[in-house]
Formats: sequence, C-alpha cells, structure tokens
Amino acid sequence: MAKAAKKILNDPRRAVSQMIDGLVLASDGRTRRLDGLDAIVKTEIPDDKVALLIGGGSGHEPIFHGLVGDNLGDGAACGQFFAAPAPHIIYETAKAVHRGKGILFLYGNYAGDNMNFDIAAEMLTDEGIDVRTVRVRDDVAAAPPERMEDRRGIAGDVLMIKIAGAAAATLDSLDEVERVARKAAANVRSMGVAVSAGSIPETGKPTFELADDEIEVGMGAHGEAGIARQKLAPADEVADQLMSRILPDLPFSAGDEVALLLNNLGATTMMEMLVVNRRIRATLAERGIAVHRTDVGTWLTVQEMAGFSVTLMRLDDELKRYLDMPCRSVGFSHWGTR
Amino acid sequence: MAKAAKKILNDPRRAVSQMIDGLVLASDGRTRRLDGLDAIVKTEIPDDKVALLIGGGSGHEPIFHGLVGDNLGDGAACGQFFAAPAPHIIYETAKAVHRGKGILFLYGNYAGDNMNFDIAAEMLTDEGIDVRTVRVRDDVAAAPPERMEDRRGIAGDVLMIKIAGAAAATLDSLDEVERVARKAAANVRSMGVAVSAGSIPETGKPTFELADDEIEVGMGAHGEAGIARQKLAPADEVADQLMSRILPDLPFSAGDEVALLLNNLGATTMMEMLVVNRRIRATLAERGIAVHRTDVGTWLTVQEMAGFSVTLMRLDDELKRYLDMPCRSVGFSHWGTR
Amino acid sequence: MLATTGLDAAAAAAMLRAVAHAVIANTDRLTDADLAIGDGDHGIGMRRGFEAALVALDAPPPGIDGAFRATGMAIMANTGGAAGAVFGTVFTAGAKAFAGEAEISAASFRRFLDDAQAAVARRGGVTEGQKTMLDALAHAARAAAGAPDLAAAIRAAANGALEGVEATKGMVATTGKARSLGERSLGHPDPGAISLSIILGAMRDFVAA
Amino acid sequence: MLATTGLDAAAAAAMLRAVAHAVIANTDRLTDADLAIGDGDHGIGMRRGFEAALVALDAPPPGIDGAFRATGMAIMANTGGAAGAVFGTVFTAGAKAFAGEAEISAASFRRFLDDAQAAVARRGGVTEGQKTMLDALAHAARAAAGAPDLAAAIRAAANGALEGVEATKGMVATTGKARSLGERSLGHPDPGAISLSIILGAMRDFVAA
Ligand SMILES: Nc1ncnc2c1ncn2[C@@H]1O[C@H](COP(=O)(O)OP(=O)(O)O)[C@@H](O)[C@H]1O
Ligand SMILES: Nc1ncnc2c1ncn2[C@@H]1O[C@H](COP(=O)(O)OP(=O)(O)O)[C@@H](O)[C@H]1O
Ligand SMILES: [Mg+2]
Ligand SMILES: [Mg+2]
Ligand SMILES: [Mg+2]
Ligand SMILES: [Mg+2]
Repeated sequence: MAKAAKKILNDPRRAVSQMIDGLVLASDGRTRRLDGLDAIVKTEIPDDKVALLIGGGSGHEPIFHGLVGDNLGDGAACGQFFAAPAPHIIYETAKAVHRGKGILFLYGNYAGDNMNFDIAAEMLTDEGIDVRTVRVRDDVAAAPPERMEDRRGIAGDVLMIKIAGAAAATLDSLDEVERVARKAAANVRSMGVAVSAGSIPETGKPTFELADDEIEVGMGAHGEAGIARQKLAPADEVADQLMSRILPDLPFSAGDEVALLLNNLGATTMMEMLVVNRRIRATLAERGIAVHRTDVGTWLTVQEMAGFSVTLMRLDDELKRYLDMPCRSVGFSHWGTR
Repeated sequence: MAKAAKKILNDPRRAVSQMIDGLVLASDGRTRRLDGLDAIVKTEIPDDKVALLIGGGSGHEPIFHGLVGDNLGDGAACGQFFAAPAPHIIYETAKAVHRGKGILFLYGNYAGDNMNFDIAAEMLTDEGIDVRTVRVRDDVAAAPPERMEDRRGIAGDVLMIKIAGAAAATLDSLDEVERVARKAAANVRSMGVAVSAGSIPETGKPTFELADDEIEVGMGAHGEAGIARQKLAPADEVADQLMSRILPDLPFSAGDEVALLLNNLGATTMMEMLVVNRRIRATLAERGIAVHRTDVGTWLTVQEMAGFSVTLMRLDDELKRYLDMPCRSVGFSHWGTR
Repeated sequence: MLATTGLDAAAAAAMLRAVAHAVIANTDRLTDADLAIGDGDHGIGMRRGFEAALVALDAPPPGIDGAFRATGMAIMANTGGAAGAVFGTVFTAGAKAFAGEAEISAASFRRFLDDAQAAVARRGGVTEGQKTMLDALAHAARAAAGAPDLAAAIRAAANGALEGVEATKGMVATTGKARSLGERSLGHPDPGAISLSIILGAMRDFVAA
Repeated sequence: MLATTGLDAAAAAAMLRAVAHAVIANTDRLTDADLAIGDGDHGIGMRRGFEAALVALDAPPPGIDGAFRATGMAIMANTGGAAGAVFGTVFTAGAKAFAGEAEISAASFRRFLDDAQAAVARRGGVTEGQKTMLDALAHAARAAAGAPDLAAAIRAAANGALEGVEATKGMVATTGKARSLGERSLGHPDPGAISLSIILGAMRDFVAA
C-alpha cells in the first residue's frame, strides 16, 4: 500500500466544512453558507426565478459547490468526501433557493446521490414544492447504451450546470428549464483516463493502485473500475481510444456541432490535455464534426488523481445560446461567447 | 532518484509544439500560431492598439501562452520547458502584434527571460519600434526587499497580465499602459509553498527531492530553493507563514484594498487552497485589509508539482477598474466584476 | 438481559449503543472493503453516522421506536453516501416496526428485518443478488424466520447476515460504485453487507452478554 | 591539424562540429548539474542548441566568422533560457573576433575569449564571482593570455575553464536560477561553466588530434 498522501489541511475531519467557509469567502460576497450546514447558496436570487440545485460528495472541487453563482447553480448541497449529501442538507438548501417557481435537482447518477436527493425531493413534494430531477449520466465507460440508467455522471456535469444554470436564469417555468436540461443530458457523452490515484484525506489511502507504467481507461470519478487497464501509451493513442468510444455512442456524426470539454481530474498537466486536444480536433475534423466551443480546465477532480476526461455535447441553437452565456462562480467563470 | 513521471504525451521533444497547436485549437478561432514558431497571437488585434506581449518558458501552462486573448496578452512567445523563448521568437511575435502604438513586454524576472527579451527589444528598437519592459518580481521569498531586482516572477504574473491586458485594450498610449503596469507591479507580492516536485517530460526527473513529510516554503516556479524546508504542517500554520512574509513586505496595512489570488502549482487540491483561503481571510480581516476580489485556480503551474502560492496586490480605483474588466482566453476567462 | 423474552426501551437503546461502538470499531475494515470495490469511504462514513447516533442515544426520545428513530435519523443525517440512505432506512424501519411496543419480541424483531428489507429494496431500487447490504439483510430475515425466541432470532439473523456477506463474494455488483467492476467485483464481499453483519453481530453479542 | 600555426575556415567549422558533438554527448551531465542548483534543463537546452548548430555547420557560410556566426545564431535561436543567450553571445563574439581573418591564430583566439567575456558580462549583467559560465570564461581568457601559439592558447584556455568550474564550486550564486539557493549552492559547480569547459576542452582535443 502506497504511503498516505501529503496534504496541507487542518483536521481532515473538518476539511469539508473549512473548505466551504473558504469557498464562500472566495466568492466575494456572492454566496453564503447555510447556518450549521455544509451547503452554499447565492446571496441574491431573484424572486420568481426557477431554482437550480446541484450537489454531491465533496472532494471533487470545484464541482459542485464551486459552481454556485451567476447563471450557474443557485445552491449546492455538499456531502463529505465522495459521499452524497444527507437528505436534510439537500432539503434545507432547496428551501433556501426556492422562489416559488419550483426546483430542478441536477446531479451525477450515483446510488448514494439518487437515494439522498430522492428522499429530500419526497420531503419537498410533500410540502407542495415542485421538484424535478435530472441526473447526469455521461460516462460511456460505465455501462453500455442499453443500460443508460447505470451510467455515472462525470465531467458532463460542467456543461450541464452551465446550460441548466443559464436556462434557469432566463426561462420562467420549471417545465422549460427541465426540458432544456433533459435535452442537454441526452446529448452529452464523456470518458476519462486515470494515470494515478487520489485519496481521501481522512484515510490517506489511494482509492486504487496503478503500476508505474499503467493507466486505466474509462475509470470513474471515485476510482471506479474502467474498461481497460493498460500500459501507458502516447497521447494520440489515448485520445483515439477515448474518441472511439465516445463518438459512436450518441452517435456524433458529420454535420454535428459540439461543445468539447477537457477536464483535468486533478494532477495532470494542461500541456498533456492540450496535446490530446490537438488529436481530438483532428479526429473531429475528419468526421466532419464542428466544434462550437472548447473548455479546457479543472472542474471535476478526484482529489490529487492524475488523468483527464473528454466530454462532447451535441448542440442545437438553443443549447448553444445557453452555453454561450457568461457565468461567474469561484470554480467556473466565463465572459461568454459572442 | 525517484522514477520518471508518468505523462500522456507523444514525443516529449515535440510536446511544446504540439501543445501550442492544441492551445490554438482550444481558443475557438481567437488565436493563431505564427508559422513555424512556438508563438501564439490573437487573430484580431485592432489597429492602433497598444500591444501587450507576454511570454516565457513552457511547462507552466496555462501561463503564458494560455493567457493570450481578449483583454489579456495580444501575443505570447513560448520557450521550451522552463527555458525562456529565443530572441527571434520574441521578435517575430512582437512584429505580429505591433499596431504602430508600441509594445509592452511583460514577463517574469529571470536571467534567461531578461536576456532573450532584451535582445529582441534591441532588435525592435533598432527598427524604430517603441518597446517598454515590465518584469514581474512578486516572489518575496526570492530576495529581501533591498534586492528587489533579484526577485522572481511567480503567480503575480496572472494579475499583472489581467491588468496590463485590460489597460492595453483601453488606453491609447504605451506610456499610459506602461504606467499602469508599473503601478501594478510595484504593488504585487506573492509567496508559495511546494509539496512535491514536477518534472520536465524530456528528462522525467523531478526538479527537486522532498521527503515524504517535508514541504518547502518559498520555493520558486522551477523548483528554485525557498526559505525553509520543513515538516508538513497544518494549513493554518502554512497560511500564517506565507502571510507573515507577504504582508510586511509591501507593507499591506489597515485600510488597504487588495486582490487575492491563490494559484495552484499543479497537483494540489482546490480543497486545500480553499481551507488556506479561510485562514488568509481571517488574517486580512484582523489587519483591516479588505479583499476586493478573489481568484482561486490554476494559472502558473510547474508541471505536476504540488503546492500553491498566495498573491496579494494592493489596489487603487484605477487598478480595480482594469482588474474588474472581463477577459477571455483558454487559460483565464472571467465575466468581470460588476 | 431479558434476552429470551424481550428488550425494553432502555435495553434497546443500550443495544443500539453497543451496535454503534461495534461499527465504529470496524472503521478501517469497512474502509478497506470499500477500497477494494468502491471508493474507500464506507468506514469513515459509517463512523460519522454511528458517532452521531451515539450522541443521539445519550438521551434518546422515549420508547423503542424513539431510540431506533433517533439512530436512523442520526445515520441518515451524518453518514451521507449510499450507506447513509440505506442504513438510515434500516433503523427508521425499526422505529416503525417497534412503534407502540414496550419490548422487542421475536415477532417484532422479525417484522423489523422484513420491513427493513422492503424499505431498503424500495429506496435503493435493488433486489437480492445485486451485491449490496440487502443480500445480508435478506439472508438475516430468512434465517430469523423460524426462531423460537428473541435471542434465537437475533442469533439466527446475525449468522444469516454473515452468510449473506459470504454470498456477496460470489455476486457481480450491479448497483453502487462497485457496479463498474463487473466480473472484477467477484471474490470481494460487499462493504455494506459487512456493516449489516457487524450491526446484527453486535445485537447478538448484546443479548448474549 | 595546423594546430601550432592556425586553423582555416574549414578546420574552424570542423572544430565547431567537434564542439557540438562534445556538448551533446554531455547532455545528462549538464542536466544533472542544473538539477542540483537550477531547474534541470541545461543539458537538454544545450543539446537543442548544438544539434541545430550541427545542422547549420553542415553547410556553413564562408569564412571562420561565418561558421562562428552560424553556430551562435543556431544556439541563440534553439537553446532558449539563459544558456541560449550567453552561449549564443559567445559564438557571435567569435564571429566578430575572427571577421576578415583567414586563420584562427593565437592572437585572434585570445581576442575571441576576451570579447566573448565582455559580451557575456554585458548581456548577462554579471561579473566574475557570481557563479556563472563567465567565471569559466574569465579563467580561460586569463590562462590563454601568455600562450606562445594557438595550440598552447587553446590548451591553456581549456585548462583555465576547468579551473573556473572548480572555482564556481566555492561561489554563492547571485544570478540565474541558482541564486535562490544562497549558501546552499556552495559545493556545486555551475552548469554553464561546465558547458564552457566542455566547449573549450573539445577545441583542445580537436587541435591535439
Ligand atoms: N442501490 C443500493 N441499494 C442498497 N444498498 C446499496 C445501494 N448502493 C450501494 N448500497 C450499499 O452501500 C454500500 C456502500 O456504502 P458507502 O461506501 O458508504 O457509500 P458510497 O457508495 O456512496 O460511497 C455498498 O457496499 C452497498 O451495500
Ligand atoms: N545573468 C547571467 N549571465 C551569464 N550567465 C548566466 C546568467 N544566468 C545564468 N547564466 C548561465 O546559464 C546557466 C544556466 O543555463 P540554463 O539552465 O540552460 O538556463 P536557465 O537558467 O534559463 O534554465 C547557468 O549555469 C549560468 O552559467
Ligand atoms: Mg462514497
Ligand atoms: Mg530553464
Ligand atoms: Mg463508498
Ligand atoms: Mg536551467
């Protein structure tokens, strides 16, 4: 067993709570913490706005809580490391962001998240609050297309929150926001590759072991098994491997316009991702698939895990419009695309 | 000697060049590469604009070349890994961005960069082009205040490029842009801490060795020695250590308004930086120093090095105005602060 | 400890405290089991939940159901993840099964197991054979079915849960984080099933003490 | 190889090729030296520069100065970092020193070393004692000063450079990336100084061959 990871934290058991304090402070007054809870909400939410609630386990910063902000999530319920938030946290966050127009729950498809968010949704529904749920299931490595329900949510979350956030800031019915989010969810596909493991501070134990010359293609955002453990390969090969799974899955085809997102799982260099981007773009160009917008960065991490994922979302004019709007939060800010 | 780092690249000797191709592609048409050179410039630079040229060694992505974009650098000259760009690259990039109003060279203060940029500046000056140079020297750990000339440029670069980029997009004389950049440079201070080493792909060798329970406070952006190698300590202690050097250096004092930037050197988790932010904010509040704006992210990396740095810049209304403008590039996009 | 006849509210609370201590004592074992086929947080999650349960059980609300509800809510609120929802559900099911009863009897204990099984199956959308704690719970419920008295019922349930844990080794996970492993999850026991066996094992030890 | 009298343009180009091969052969040694007190790129940077020089020297422009200028420009354009600027400057100084000369003589070789020293000092803003390649260069220039003929001058320069490398071990760096090390740079030779000693050593070996 490898040695415990070296991290600059105080008490690891209080790390999530202290992280949230630091996150709120970093938002320059734009968010606040719910008293006594691991939850963060926007300071100003207009009356009559459809609410967007996001959330999930911590340890993936900046997702989810770092994406609470303008044209993004209205609030996030935070769990402990890699653990879905408890129902009462979700419930309280939902109450804090609700403005009478209903709430869209948007989160990654994991058994823990599903159960906890569902419990909260049932509590809210009992009070007459309209709650809709969209689960992100973009990881094509997690299950074959016929078992879509079994797919995990990975970095597709970022584009989903971007689009749902812009839609929720613009459209005035929950029905409409849900419709847009479902369309985006139906059109997003991702796959990642892990190069080395991350660890939970409290245990310090890497969540998996990879040999010095091995990578795992398709690994999930908590170290869940992928589809192939193999020798370290050149960037072009790895890019091709990911694309060969992602492209036929939707499928993406000639004439499509897509958003392309490269997400750093933590410790990978941006140089690696850019070299991969070069190859991905060549493949897309070959297939006649146009890239409307590219995002390269660090949004859904797995602590200090090295690796990255590639996300493609097929766009229509409506999705483009929401994607192109500006957004602002600690973890994701963008001027927008003109 | 530790084993070679595991990276997903093709030929390491072509990594910088392939990275630049990937970067240009990621900019969605907003930048282009100069033929046959490791250099990237904006596709559209208005006539009569004061030009901002940035650059330095590669391996620190997204800085510098990832910060070419709207209200940021007009062009960047890229060196190989940790090596300043050669004079002809700088010269050609300068020619490509010049619009008749002169050029501000903005880069980190390293012997290699100084010499190469100076050679290029001399060539341009010989042709009658007005070139001014502002070197970023924000690293308080690099030398005492009386040897300011010896200080390295670290993550202060990010705020410098943000401000100089906005100024160069707005002001219409090189004198004025230079004045603003010098003011910003005079008011910025940083210090970092290294937790583990990065490596250059071509050698695979970590640039320094740290024991499993050690960190180095004040280490530079290429692994240059810091001021104290010490046992891993709690976040609050490390934050206090950094602040105890940064604050008295300018000095920052009660009534000041500052920009605060936390920069990830590569592999550190955002959670750690946010926990550190919490403590830094407590210290600043105690001292009566107000934070106008916070940026937490990954801008100046040292390949897969773990660690982070803290940057403070004292602001006046003019600096705030430029800092608050929106910006857009692959490595740094921001809606702006209203 | 009245084991062959029944457990009153005070004894039930004491039993639940013993359960919490047993779970907490197994933090590392549970984490390691989850590292093998999940994300390595099961032990620390269960510890968080049962530490909170201990606090709640310091001064539990009246009644057996009060103690179970307080335990379930503490787990639900503090564990997080899949475990928080399913183990919270288990104890909340207990609160319903024991509502209005002055003692835990063999019959009400068996009802608790059956109700818990049903509630978890509904909440998790799982059936037996998917390699979850439900397998341990189902084995436990079946084993306890014919038991003549409470002590025997608890003993049988605890043994059944252990068989359930064994059974999960032979299953391919089709839910939770282990799902992705497919065939590679074979040979490993399910962490949540181990937790359930620890919980029932601590109850057995309590009544045997 | 006419070593005691002079080197013509063809010989000069051949000598520069030998220099390039020597530098390239020492890539790892130079990188390791830079890992100790710098950023670990000196060897790969010098290799880049001198590989480009080799290409340029395949068909050098006419004259000794042509060969030196082609070498200097290749290094300047391809090495990058501090080394690109200073070693580019060294060979460019050579181009000036040998301009119009048909042979490298003892006198012009000494002028080359002196001019190179002055040019590097200006470009780098350094003086002796700051733990840079300038220390090796200055030692070399001084050692060559009294040499009776070219072979002796080159030999003396090469030996002087080695002394310069030794001397840098006792210096605290005050420029370049090693500067931050302060006292901790003591005991380590300067990587650029080693490069200069390799360059002059290769010249010595060339004329001795
Ligand atoms: N859908 C489900 N229904 C019932 N139990 C489940 C389900 N998914 C997971 N579990 C149980 O939860 C355990 C994992 O708990 P834990 O590791 O704490 O949560 P997480 O999977 O969120 O990290 C599994 O071992 C399994 O017994
Ligand atoms: N200001 C300077 N003047 C002259 N030589 C210098 C100066 N700074 C550094 N050098 C030389 O350059 C060498 C380092 O070269 P290299 O590692 O290739 O560049 P970098 O320092 O940019 O990584 C040092 O060992 C030293 O000899
Ligand atoms: Mg978990
Ligand atoms: Mg260098
Ligand atoms: Mg788990
Ligand atoms: Mg170097």
